[in-house]
Amino acid sequence: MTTTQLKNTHSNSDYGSYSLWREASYRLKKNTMAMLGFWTLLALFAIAACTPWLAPYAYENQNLALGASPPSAQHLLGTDIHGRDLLTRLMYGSRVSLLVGFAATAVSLVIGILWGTIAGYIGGRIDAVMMRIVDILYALPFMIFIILLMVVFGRSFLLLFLAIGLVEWLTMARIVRAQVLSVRKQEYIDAAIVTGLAHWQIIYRHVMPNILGPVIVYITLTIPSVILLESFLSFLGLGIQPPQSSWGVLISRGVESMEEYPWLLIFPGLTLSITLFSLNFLGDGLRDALDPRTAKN
Amino acid sequence: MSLLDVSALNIDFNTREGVINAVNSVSFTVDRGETLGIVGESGSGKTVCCNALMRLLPTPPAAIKGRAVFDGVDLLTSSESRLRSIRGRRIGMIFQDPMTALNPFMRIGQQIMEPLQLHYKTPKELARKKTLAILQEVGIDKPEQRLDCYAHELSGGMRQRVMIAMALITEPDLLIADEPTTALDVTTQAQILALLNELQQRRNIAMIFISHDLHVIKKIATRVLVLQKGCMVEQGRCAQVFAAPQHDYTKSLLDAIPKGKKPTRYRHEQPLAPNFLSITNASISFPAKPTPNLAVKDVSLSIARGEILGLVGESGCGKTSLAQSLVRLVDLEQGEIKLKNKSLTSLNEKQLRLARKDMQMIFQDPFASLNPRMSIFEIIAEPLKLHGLATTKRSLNEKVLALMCEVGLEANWAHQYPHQFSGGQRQRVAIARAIAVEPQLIIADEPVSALDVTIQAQILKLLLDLCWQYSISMIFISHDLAVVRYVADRIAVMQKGQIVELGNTEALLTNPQHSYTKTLLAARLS
Amino acid sequence: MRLHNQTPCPRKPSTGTHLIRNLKVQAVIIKTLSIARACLLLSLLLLSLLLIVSCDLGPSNRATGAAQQILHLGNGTEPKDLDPHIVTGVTEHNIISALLEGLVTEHPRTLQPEPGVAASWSISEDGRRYTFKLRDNAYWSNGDRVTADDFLWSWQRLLMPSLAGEYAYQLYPIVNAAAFNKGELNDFSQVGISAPDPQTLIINLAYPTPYFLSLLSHFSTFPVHKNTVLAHGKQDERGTLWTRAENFVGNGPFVLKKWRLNYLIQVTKNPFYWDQENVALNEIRFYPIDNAQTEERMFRTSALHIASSIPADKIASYQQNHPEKISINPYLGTYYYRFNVTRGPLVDPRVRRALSLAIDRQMLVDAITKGGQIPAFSFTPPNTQGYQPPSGILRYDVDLARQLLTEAGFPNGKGFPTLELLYNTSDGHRRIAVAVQQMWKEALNITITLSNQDWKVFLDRAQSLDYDIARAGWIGDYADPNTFLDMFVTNGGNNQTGWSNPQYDQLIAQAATQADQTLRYKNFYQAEELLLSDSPIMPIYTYTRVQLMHPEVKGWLANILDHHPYKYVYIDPIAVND
Amino acid sequence: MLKFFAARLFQAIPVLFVVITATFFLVHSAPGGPFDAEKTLPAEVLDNLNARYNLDDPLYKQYLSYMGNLVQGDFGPSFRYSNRSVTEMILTGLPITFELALYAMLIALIIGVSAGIVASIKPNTAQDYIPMSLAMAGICMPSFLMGPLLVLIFGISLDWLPVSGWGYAPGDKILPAITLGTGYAAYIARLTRGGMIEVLGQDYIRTAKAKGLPTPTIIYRHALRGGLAPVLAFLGPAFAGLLAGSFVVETIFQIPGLGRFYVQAAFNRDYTMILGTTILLSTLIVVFNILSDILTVWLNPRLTLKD
Repeated sequence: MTTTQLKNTHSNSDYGSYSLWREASYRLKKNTMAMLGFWTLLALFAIAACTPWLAPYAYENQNLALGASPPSAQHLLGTDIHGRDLLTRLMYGSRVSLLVGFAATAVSLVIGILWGTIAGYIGGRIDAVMMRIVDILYALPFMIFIILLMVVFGRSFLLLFLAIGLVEWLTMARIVRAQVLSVRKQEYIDAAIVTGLAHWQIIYRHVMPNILGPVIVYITLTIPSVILLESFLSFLGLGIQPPQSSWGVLISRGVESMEEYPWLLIFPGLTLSITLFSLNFLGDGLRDALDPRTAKN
Repeated sequence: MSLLDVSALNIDFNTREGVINAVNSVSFTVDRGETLGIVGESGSGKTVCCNALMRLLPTPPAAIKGRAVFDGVDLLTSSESRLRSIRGRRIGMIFQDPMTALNPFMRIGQQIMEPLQLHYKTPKELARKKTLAILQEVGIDKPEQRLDCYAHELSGGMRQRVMIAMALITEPDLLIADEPTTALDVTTQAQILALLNELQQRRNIAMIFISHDLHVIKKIATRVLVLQKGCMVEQGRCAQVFAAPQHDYTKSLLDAIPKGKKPTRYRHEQPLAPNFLSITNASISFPAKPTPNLAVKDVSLSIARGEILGLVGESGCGKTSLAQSLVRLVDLEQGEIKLKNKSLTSLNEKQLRLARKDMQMIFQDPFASLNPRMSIFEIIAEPLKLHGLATTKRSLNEKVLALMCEVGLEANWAHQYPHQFSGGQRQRVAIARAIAVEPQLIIADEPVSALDVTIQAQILKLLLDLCWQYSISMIFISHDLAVVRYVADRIAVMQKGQIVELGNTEALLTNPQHSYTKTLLAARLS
Repeated sequence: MRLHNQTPCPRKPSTGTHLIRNLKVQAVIIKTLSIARACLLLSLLLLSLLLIVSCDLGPSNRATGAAQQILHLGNGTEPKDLDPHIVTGVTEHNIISALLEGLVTEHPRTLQPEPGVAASWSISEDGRRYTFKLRDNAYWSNGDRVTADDFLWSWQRLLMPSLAGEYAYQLYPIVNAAAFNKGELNDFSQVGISAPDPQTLIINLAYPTPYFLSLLSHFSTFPVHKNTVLAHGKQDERGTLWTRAENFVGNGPFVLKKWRLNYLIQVTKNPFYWDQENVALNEIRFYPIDNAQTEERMFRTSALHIASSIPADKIASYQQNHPEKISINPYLGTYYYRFNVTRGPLVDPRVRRALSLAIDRQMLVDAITKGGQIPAFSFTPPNTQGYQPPSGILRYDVDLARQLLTEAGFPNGKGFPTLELLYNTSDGHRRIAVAVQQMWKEALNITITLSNQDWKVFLDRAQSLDYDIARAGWIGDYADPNTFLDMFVTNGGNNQTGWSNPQYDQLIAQAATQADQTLRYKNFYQAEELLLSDSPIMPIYTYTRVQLMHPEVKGWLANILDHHPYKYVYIDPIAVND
Repeated sequence: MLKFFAARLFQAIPVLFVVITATFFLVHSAPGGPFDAEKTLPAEVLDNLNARYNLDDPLYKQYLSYMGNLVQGDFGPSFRYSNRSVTEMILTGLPITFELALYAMLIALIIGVSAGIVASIKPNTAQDYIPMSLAMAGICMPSFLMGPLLVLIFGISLDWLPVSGWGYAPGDKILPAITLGTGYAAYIARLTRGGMIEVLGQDYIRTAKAKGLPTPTIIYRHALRGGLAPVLAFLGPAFAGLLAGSFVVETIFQIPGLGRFYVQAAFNRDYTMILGTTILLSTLIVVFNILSDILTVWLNPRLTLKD
């Protein structure tokens, strides 16, 4: 058992490159449902990105005389009460909804993970104080808060991300904290301390990868709820303004006239559902892929 | 006709990687009043075999073939309801780890009487009476009080007694005991074995006793069956097999038992530095109400460079706390620890990180101490990168592979994850991680207690080799005197947070002074 | 066989009694049930529970209403209070007009003054002195007589500055009323009201007010029961408990029986009401419903006789399928946009007029509002008590609009800054704004952004002129052009455009003191001409009342104020055919 | 346990204090006052109104007097509903919302737990995928869509149930409770599935099987208590969430609950009412979190209450 002997056989292969992420992507690729979800989402993103070239009509074009008309050859998904093409509006809406859904969730993710990890890892008094701050923010009247935000900063798309992110990070922080608390007790964290790793290194290298599972699942639930929350904020005036549209806005408009013009609800609802299921499959797949232990079954 | 007649039992697992054969054409019989010992390394198919008899394996992925006729009923093909009327009623089962095998949410009384109520519709009062009686029988005192306890409120030995009581309460014809003593202390182990022996004889039941520990099998079994990789390699009367093993594997199993003295070693002419590590008046306490719980009381020790000190004691005696305080995972309440005459206790965060290069720790549980989301390569490379021992990618690669080779891991496993390894292999990874930074001191906290005997021997040998080769000092913590005897130069015996006896290995073992040391010795070596 | 004997089976029925066997069988059944089946059972159980409950839905409100003369009404939002001197809203009016009665009531269709508490009245030659004779059979619901002193005391209450009654200005035509209300005068006896005897009330006006009688049918001039009010607080105290169901004493055709916050207000027939034999309804139930969708569903399932609103999208389907249940009637109100004349290009009246000319009002009401609204080309609704506003100044004329915009320096919209259209959060306002935005874009090639705000923020911004263009609506308090046109006098509280025209102010002031109706209307006409050509506002449509009503409700007659004196309303059981 | 409860409540005092203070200044700094209306009030009238409700005092004085009254248990008068006190309004709205939330929670638990158990028994089969897809649909279906949909089906098409009201006609509580409960049922189903799969893999389930217990007994007696732990942790915050989030359902079904008051108060700038409901809701959040903790400990004998 000499080292030289091994060197000859194996020095060419670079084992350092076998990282968790590479492994995970490999495993993910073998998961059909997850990949289906992934490609569906990618397609949605692609459509959203190319909407200005793909859309059959201009999104603000009205034809009041046409009114709300059911799907036809000219308007594949029908038109809304202003006589605007629903397909076009869905496509433009996806730009807003996907951007808001993913970006605002990202904001909440960053804040939530930072906050939750710090609180859970340090523990003790700092944890208590940080979590009480979360409690306080939970309790504040959200609507007044939004109205004030609007009055102080005016309407802006950026503010929308911020407002949603600021609300959603609270739950994220709680979930992350609970996970960190349980990971923190594992022996491999002790092992990492003994190795001589600094705390931030431990958090980054040992804690983070092990809390990803529940966080990913929560993200897949957060994105659709953020997409719907956007419509509420737009309703309050913080979000997008007509003639722009978003899935959430289209759905809530669709509900108002679901008996008269059902297509105005069905198509946006279907779009959101497809997104949701894709996200869910991708999320579950990602969670499994990131856990080397599940690879066997 | 035997009570249980197993013939040509074959078990396959269908996995993504393909079909894995776990048990290959195993046949045996068990009669009333006899104990069949099944022995083999972990992974040899012992447990799978017994779970298959009770149809406790999920199918799929398992595919079971063969016959297992119990009193005229083929357990493998009988209807679900027929099977349920046998399980727990005519065949009792005892599992390895009573902590996890008992429902943590149910009072133990309820759990024990459950089979009675289920199979015989025994009224509650009567069931309670019977439960009390059986608790008494398995040696639990004040059974009335224990009835309403939860599993976690009992000690390990008591929990195993509860398991036994639960298996025996329906007066089964066959008892299957799957490593019932492995998770227990030596002293408790001896008690449980004696109890099982006695109960079996008194009730004249058949027993299948599974263990990897030949000592135990030797003590309890009438006949023995040796399994290797799912195949039967030897079967025969116990005395016969132990006296004259036929198969090589059986011989290797017998040889693996660490017995006797520490092997000869490369000798240093003299210890490099006599006071390499010194602990003075260390006390550790954990906050508890009403008074803090003192885990370690006023302990002083010192170790020379290159010396291996064994720290022995029952679980809960403070060994682990002491070990953790050495690497500052736990802070001392009082006292001082000096490494090479530098105080460790007064270091700040940054100095401490640097100092950690010199001392590493190997943890008891190789399953919990490796990050499940890091590959073996990453785990071993981490300390190397951290302490700047490998600066280029190439040198890192080489060093990790060299370390893996040194601890006996194949290089092409480098990109695999901890869960893909056996306990012994994992412990090798942990050792590789510990020696990666070329430490001068290793603290090994029960490094082999979770491992099979054969593996134990390999790991112990590896540790010894490394210590000798690099003049590493080691504090070796264990509850197993045989193991400690095999590695340690000196032994410290700990009881209730204090060191009760300290001396050279052979001197201490041959001539123990303290009564506690004597009990420990008696439990193991008798 | 042997197997069977060897393995005693506990489930084999023993020789025990039938009962025990049954119990055992039951136990077996329960135990052998798989979880999936148990869940199925559970959901079946839930469903059957649902069915059991639903079998006993009972007769609908409509059915019981017809049998017992109980009217179920959707009534907008929860009333703030039922104190006629404090509240201001339509929902409160609907309830208060059942509970209290003023000197004068209204004809259910023409809204002409009819005798109320006052049996008769006379007006002096110069139109400045009104003498009311109170009827001798007018009682409070506790049996007390209604006297002239009640009115004196009530009007004093309304005018007391410390009460801060928002509708106190309704009495401003009375001599010194304004001064007393503003705190410039402390002696109420100097205000032009007097009660020489319990059945006579004399009112002296500061100037002839042709619509004064219609003011007296407004709820703010209704009397309140002095002793009841004083029993729960001071004369000028707001928010005391006298308006609660258990305390309320009124003189209207109904008495307050129950008031469940945010859910129901129930009034029953008042046995002391002077005209009680002509009151057909036994009970009215007002439901505060702030969601039009919910209200329509309640109407559809016969929980309501009358729904006060209907979602715009449903109008067409009702007109097609149930024309007998939907009614659309003109309403004394105008939906319009304000221009902030102090800002940017809107300073130029040509720009404002161009904007106003460029929108197709007919298309808006046909495609968006759908409630039969009338395109508005003047601020005052056509035929307001005989007044015809000027026509022709505003019309749909894109060419002229473009020309005006070019004259103002923005040929084809070039260089026209992006303006913001402010509206308060509401689906209806949004729909109109979206359409108008696009009309301006297409006709004038200018870009307008939309901005919706929470109601209170919207009010704040409108009042502080912090907007470019803002949505607005005005419902007349009484049937007279004055309620519309006096808004736009310089610094008028509801002007909120920054617009000011001395000539306009003068014309409105002249009309106020003008006793002659023709001359008065001429003044208004001239003033409105100024208003329309200068265009600080852009009228869009004249409101209509779109209402759902089941056909068995009779006596609920259409009029421009949407007032429906309940004593004329009844339910015809024969007409219930649902 | 009482001691634990008291200690935790005591801890909540500073949280509540900050919430009240922040909300007070938040609502007072929002534009628009409680008396703004479409028809502008004459300045004198507005002054009189403000004087009556002490709104003309400097803000810090208003704050001090509010806190002073609050300590004595007085939430003040409602600014909008002039003859009602905030306490009275809360007392009329809270029991209704509480009842609604309770039913919704029961429905969510029944549906969610059974779906989760069904899915967990055979993970990654149709028996798992179907209930879990339904759960996803439940999560994705917002109540503003679920409510009208249920009403159209059960209220109007089938004519089985009333479409509005609360305790006024028989069966009128069913649809709102289902509407409010389904979203939570979906979450509970996912949590149950996860927890049960974890527990069903434990050794003590194998022990139970070895005793000869049939599957239903194993699930009910041995697995459920452990498997529901994540659900229990979720219950406290979820119940508080139900109370605070009942606005949409209350509006759709015309229920006079607290949720509607809360949102109306925000739109109306009914300062005292906003503060009153905020205080109440945050107290409820605190209390339900504590209760959920206690429940978790009570059901898991290995845990003890520590503060």
